Amino acid sequence: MRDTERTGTVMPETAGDAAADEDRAEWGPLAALPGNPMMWLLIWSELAVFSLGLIGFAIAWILDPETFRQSQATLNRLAGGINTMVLVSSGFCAALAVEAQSRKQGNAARWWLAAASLLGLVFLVVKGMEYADKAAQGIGIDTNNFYTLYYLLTGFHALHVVLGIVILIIVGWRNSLENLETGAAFWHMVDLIWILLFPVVYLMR
Amino acid sequence: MKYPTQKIALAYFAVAMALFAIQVLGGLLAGYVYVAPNFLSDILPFNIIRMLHTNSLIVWLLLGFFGATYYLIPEEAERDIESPMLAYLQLIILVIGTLGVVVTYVFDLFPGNWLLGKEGREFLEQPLWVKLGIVVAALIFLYNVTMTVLKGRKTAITNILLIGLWGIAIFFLFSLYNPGNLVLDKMYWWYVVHLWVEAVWELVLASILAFLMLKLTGVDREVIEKWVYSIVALALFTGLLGTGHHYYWIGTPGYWQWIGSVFSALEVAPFFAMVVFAFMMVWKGHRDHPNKAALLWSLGCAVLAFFGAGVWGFLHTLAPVNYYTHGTQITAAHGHLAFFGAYVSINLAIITYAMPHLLGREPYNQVLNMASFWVMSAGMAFMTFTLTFAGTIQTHLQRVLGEGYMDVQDQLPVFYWMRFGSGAVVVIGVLMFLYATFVPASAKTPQRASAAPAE
Amino acid sequence: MHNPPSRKILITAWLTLLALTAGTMISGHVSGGDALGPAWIAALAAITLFKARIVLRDYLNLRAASGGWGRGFTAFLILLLGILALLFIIQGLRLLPT
Amino acid sequence: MKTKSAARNIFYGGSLFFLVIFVALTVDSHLYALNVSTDQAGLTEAVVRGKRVWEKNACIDCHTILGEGAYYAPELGNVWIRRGDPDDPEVAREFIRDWMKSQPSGVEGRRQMPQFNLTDQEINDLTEFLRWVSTIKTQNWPPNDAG
Repeated sequence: MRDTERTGTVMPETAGDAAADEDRAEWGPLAALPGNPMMWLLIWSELAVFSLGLIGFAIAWILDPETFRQSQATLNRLAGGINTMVLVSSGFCAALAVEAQSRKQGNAARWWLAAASLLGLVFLVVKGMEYADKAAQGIGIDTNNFYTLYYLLTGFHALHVVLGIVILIIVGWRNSLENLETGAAFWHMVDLIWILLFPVVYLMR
Repeated sequence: MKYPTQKIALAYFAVAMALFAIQVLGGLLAGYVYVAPNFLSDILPFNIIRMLHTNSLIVWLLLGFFGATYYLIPEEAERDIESPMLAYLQLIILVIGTLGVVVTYVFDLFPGNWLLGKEGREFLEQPLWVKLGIVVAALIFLYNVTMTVLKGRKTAITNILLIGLWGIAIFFLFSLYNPGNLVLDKMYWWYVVHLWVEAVWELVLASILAFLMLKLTGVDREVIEKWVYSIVALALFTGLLGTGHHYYWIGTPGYWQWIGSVFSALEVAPFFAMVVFAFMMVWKGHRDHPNKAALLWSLGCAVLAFFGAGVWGFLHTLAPVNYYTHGTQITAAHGHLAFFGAYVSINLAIITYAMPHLLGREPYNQVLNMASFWVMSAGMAFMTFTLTFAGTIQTHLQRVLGEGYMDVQDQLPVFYWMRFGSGAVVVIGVLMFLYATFVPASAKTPQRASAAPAE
Repeated sequence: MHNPPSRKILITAWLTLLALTAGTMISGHVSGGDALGPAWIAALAAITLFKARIVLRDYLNLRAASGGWGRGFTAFLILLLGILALLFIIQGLRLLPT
Repeated sequence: MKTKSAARNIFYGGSLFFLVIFVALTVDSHLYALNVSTDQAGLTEAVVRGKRVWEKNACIDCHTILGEGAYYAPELGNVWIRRGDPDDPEVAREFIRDWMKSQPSGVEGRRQMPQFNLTDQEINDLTEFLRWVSTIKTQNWPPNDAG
């Protein structure tokens, strides 16, 4: 259907979309998801890792509530909240990029991707400031179990933000709709994981 | 057999099977020493037997992988192997190296010599000159197969196989690094051991399994390739950081307990995917391949790998559990079923599949071959159970109650006797397999035509 | 596939997410140090579930995905957040010997 | 881009991501081993020579050390503590020397340790190695002195 609407200005990669659609059918039920099915394998791996990590966090909390309560109180809850807003806004930009690409507005899509990446950087800066603050207090990953988990969970998530920005740049360059959906899917999952992580690690007590 | 150079595989498989026989006989001997400790203790101490048992396993599995590669690369790349001469040279180097290890250890030659002497790190016992020989052989091999693939058709199967083989060679280089600090030694030792068996070997396993499924079930290549990419992706996404489960108690930071627990808990996923894959393909397949035994081994491989590597691995991989079970017979139980299920079975599957083609015959001795699967698997499963029980008791008495190591061991002979019995069953199964594979039944005339549709 | 949600839906989703994040911060007593108590923990879990569903449904466009993916994810999230909230509530009520 | 090549690239990219994290954590662990968990100053030449004695006699194919090895003979990562006296380091040293010299026991039905015919120097080095290993911070493993 989209093929009939195609104009001459789109990137050559989009020419592959129709073939890609046929190709997708062989993925079985995975084909029903947006973006490349393999990306969903990565997304599930990540979701499983973070879910296990969060459940481990809650269990470790039960085993040593005093340490965890005191340590959690040193976190900057406001910064965590602000970062949540930054990330959901960034996800909004990524979703708009896909929407623009689906209307063949490749340039608009790139601008939205750039905005999404920029907000991702803002997230990293805020996160970096939190880490610097902890380091200044002499708190590290070995300080206690709470901080081990805090650094592992948020650090691993932050690395996903870094990877996500790289992916957004790649799909902005090779911007077929399929690729854009794939990159955005990863980005939204990074978003989703933070939405789960923030209340548990920063707030629940 | 479509390409003459596939014949190279025959030599590799033959040597591999000879070592397989030595390996299980060594295992049987070790199992006997467990129950009769004075047996041969002056001439062939336990540590030498154990070294032979584990090293012959590793070498024959690798030879099997190499043979499988030489067999399937021409068919996949639609091209003969670049240089058969180099392939045979590689085999000769590896055989000389293997003999070198055996002779050096059994006769205790060159003690302490930096080049010729024993290197005595678990699984990396080979003297330095053998290690260097292995590196040379690996370079020859990689050159040979990479050139073949580059000049031929590129498929997902060859692609993943090559990544796996390159990974094997690259991570083996860490065996040359042996610092004086034991903690660092152990850390990089796992770069070889873990990143082999729980990462790059899985790529080799998945690509051989994919090749077998392609040939045996007749399912479209497109479908199989998607499965195999999914499986290897899961294997590496979980297996790389899964190394953490070896970094709990060896002087590495505490955060590995979390990383190792979480990621290695998920290491079961690729094995589960492999089971689903194998059965789905057979179910969807429309081909009635004459080589039923190869199909049995392929399906058996997926299932036993799932239990041995997946389930038995998970049993003791969580750090709070591993704190008590680390270095007990539980590990031995897991190791036996994991290696048998994953890597022994895939080798026997490809050998069962390839031998009739290599010898230009119809599949023969099918029933005996299939019987050998059940005998070997039953023996190995029972061995796993006995060692799991022994390990559970050991964990409780030694790690929880604090009884002395030997006091605990003295309470376990009944399990070691049962393990010895199950080991004997495995050996019988192996002999059945070797007979079924190498000794022709009635001299049937080669009927290439009837086997041809299976290609 | 390839039918992303309209801009209007996305803007609504974004604004809802911002509002719910504010709700998260209030329920989680961003400025206070005390224990939250079961009600606020449950509220946090519920709000988080809503936020996650919006991301999945609108950002990730699972509303267009066939085959029950949306329901599957929701079930998974309910399970995960349920376990987490339960563990924190149990701890907060000191139902376990410590 | 076809989904298959995209799938391959995601496989490459994802694996690379995890590999990079793994290597980075290894670097951190390497530094941790040097600075925190092991006695770097006490890693004398005798200890390194002792490690070599340990290796060239393939001790690990019967024993375990820090839980790794064969499971045929006792854990030796903590043998210095198990057989020693916190007040008198010579006790463990004596024990190991006497033990090495008295093997094999020859007792029927008892697991046999070979006689390795180590020189006094080698026994000393090996003992130093085992002493050094016992000082490694192993997250409190093993659970008790039985190893």
